[in-house]
Amino acid sequence: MMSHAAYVIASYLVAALTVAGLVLWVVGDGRARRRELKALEAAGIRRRSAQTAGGDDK
Amino acid sequence: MSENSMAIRKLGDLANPTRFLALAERVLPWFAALSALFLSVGLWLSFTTEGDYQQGETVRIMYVHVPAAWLSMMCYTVMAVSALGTLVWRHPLADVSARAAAPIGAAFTFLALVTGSLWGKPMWGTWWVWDARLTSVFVLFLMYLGLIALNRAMEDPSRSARVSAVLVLVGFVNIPIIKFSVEWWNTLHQPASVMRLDGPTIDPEFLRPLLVMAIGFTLLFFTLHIAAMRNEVWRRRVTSLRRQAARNAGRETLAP
Amino acid sequence: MIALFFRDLKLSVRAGGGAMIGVLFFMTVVAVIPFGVGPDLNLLARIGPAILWIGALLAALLGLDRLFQAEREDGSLDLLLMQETPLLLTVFVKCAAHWAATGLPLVIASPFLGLFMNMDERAIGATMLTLLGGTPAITLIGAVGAAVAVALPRGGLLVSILVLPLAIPVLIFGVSATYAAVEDPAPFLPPFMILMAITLFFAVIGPVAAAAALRHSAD
Amino acid sequence: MRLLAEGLSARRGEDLIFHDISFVLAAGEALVVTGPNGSGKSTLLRVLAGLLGAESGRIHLEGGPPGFEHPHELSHYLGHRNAMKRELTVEENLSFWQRFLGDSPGGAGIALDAAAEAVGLAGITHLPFGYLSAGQQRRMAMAKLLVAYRPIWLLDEPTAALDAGADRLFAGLVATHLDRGGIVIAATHQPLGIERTKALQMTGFVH
Repeated sequence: MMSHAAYVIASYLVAALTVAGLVLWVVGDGRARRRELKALEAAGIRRRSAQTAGGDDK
Repeated sequence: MSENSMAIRKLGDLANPTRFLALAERVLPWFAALSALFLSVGLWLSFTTEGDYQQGETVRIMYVHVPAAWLSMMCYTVMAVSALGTLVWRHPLADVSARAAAPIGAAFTFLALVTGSLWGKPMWGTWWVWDARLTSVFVLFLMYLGLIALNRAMEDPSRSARVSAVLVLVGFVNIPIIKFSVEWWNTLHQPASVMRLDGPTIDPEFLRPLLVMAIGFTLLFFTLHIAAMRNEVWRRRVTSLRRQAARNAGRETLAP
Repeated sequence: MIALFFRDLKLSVRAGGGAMIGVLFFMTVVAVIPFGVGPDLNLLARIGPAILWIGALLAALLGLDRLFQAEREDGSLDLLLMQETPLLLTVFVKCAAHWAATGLPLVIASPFLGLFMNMDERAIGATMLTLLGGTPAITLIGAVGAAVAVALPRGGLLVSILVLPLAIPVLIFGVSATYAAVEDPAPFLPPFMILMAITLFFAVIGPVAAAAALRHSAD
Repeated sequence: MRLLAEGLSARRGEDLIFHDISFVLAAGEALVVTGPNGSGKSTLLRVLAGLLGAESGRIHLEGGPPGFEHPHELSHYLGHRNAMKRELTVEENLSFWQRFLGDSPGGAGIALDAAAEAVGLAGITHLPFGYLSAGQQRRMAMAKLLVAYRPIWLLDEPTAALDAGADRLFAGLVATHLDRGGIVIAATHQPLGIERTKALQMTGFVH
């Protein structure tokens, strides 16, 4: 039964790692994007209007 | 007539990414806190309840395996609905949603595969069998990875949106196959015990932690999805601002 | 030279890069096999190493045709050719970067696919080791094909056709070393040493031949 | 330092592209190669860059730094294509070429920002190269000439995609390079607007 506990622990460990990886990716990605926006804003580039800036560049 | 234009404006408001960003800003902390709460209660429950007399300690793997597997399918359903939104209603956020969901879905499918494997080794004596349920989930995993690769390969999001939306919808065939594979084919994988028309057949002792974990995982998914959508909106904004910057750059410096 | 290595690495993970496609192709090829031969676990365990090797061989060839063609299309190849640094060093570094971006992920993915093939730990370890030793040879042989086909339109398929026959020795010794590790009577070391010798041989011959082909393909 | 070409001729397939071309360029001199399409301007530059073998004749350097057998090892070549990767940022592209090319003896390249400034595109080096317009891409490719020092510049239609303002800017860059004792060989349709140039009129063969 001891070896079975190892399987349980391993699966919880993998779950924790996967979730932690996802969270880190999302947070890190968000930080990086926010930094880029800040940098662009600091360079004096602004969106023409809220409407056109959905990302779909025409 | 005015009602009609009101409806159109409403739809337009929802489609407005700026609105979405404001909404995301408000709901994200709540979602994050709730999922943390549910997950910690679920973890506590899953380690304090009794083991199964037949499966022993390994039944605890179920508390992460089943929610992950459930999410792998739900995430794809979310993507399929988003794909419909892209193709039929041309909703600008639909593509953002589909794109943001793909890596999260891939991660949960990976989790379902690995935990299933870790459960299968002590129970069946092998890490992997090529039965209908396992194979179809593996195909789902490959589809997620393929979609991510497709999204990355195309530079212009507005053009890739439709292409990947079509692919997502075609791939949706796989979801019912996964769901009913355990009933249609005679497989090693045990049949569904929670999501049944005639009510769950599972013992309440196991059902309680399982449900709490499932709710926690689902909340976690929505938290991550909203955050990833927000990142995607930002990413597109950065892209369009950069293009604008490139257009502006020459003019100032070279104007006589 | 380090700059070239990191530039190529960056390019392969950026949008449209081939790093992820190779692994994905590898997984898909290996996943398709059980549908073809049936889900008999004993059979799969027996043919597993061979399938992993064939899958890795095909996946390693996938992005190779772009190795020099992409450089040629935007004019970078001209500049690489002009420098006083020996061209074969440039080619070697490009191969190293290509292997790190596409070959190494294959090696890392192989244990997982080994589990799918119901291979035991020994077989998985041996496959991983032989792939680690053998995939550089595939990249280096492929570089020659890529250099020969660089000026051709639609050279992609041609590269695979040119390279596959040359890669057969790698496949033979890679697979036989893996089986030698699993089955008792055959010793593991001799075929593995031959595999390493092939890799080292092509580490010398590959860049020289590719550099010569690149020089003469210029127009 | 003098760059000498003696009796150069080149062939593509069966066709003789040009025949018996000779010139001598001292430090600080420019050669402008003109001629109609197909007269072999690009081929001449590719021969000088060592990318094509000459059918006959030779190119050599007098009084150059020791250890360099071929003039093309001391040359920048700006061809029709920009040799920049669309996926990488301008900064990544330029810093790659700066580190990969290195400086030839006798000079030093300037910093990336200064080079971008010199082509009038400061402040957008963080953008991916693919985002720039054709003219901006061409100007960034010229910045590449500045980040690593090479005494000889081989320029093939350098100003093809440029507007008048960028034309003048580029003429300024070439003039600066000549002042520092560089050698420039440019193939072009349009006049470069540089004084102190020798001219080479390519006629091509009438078939």
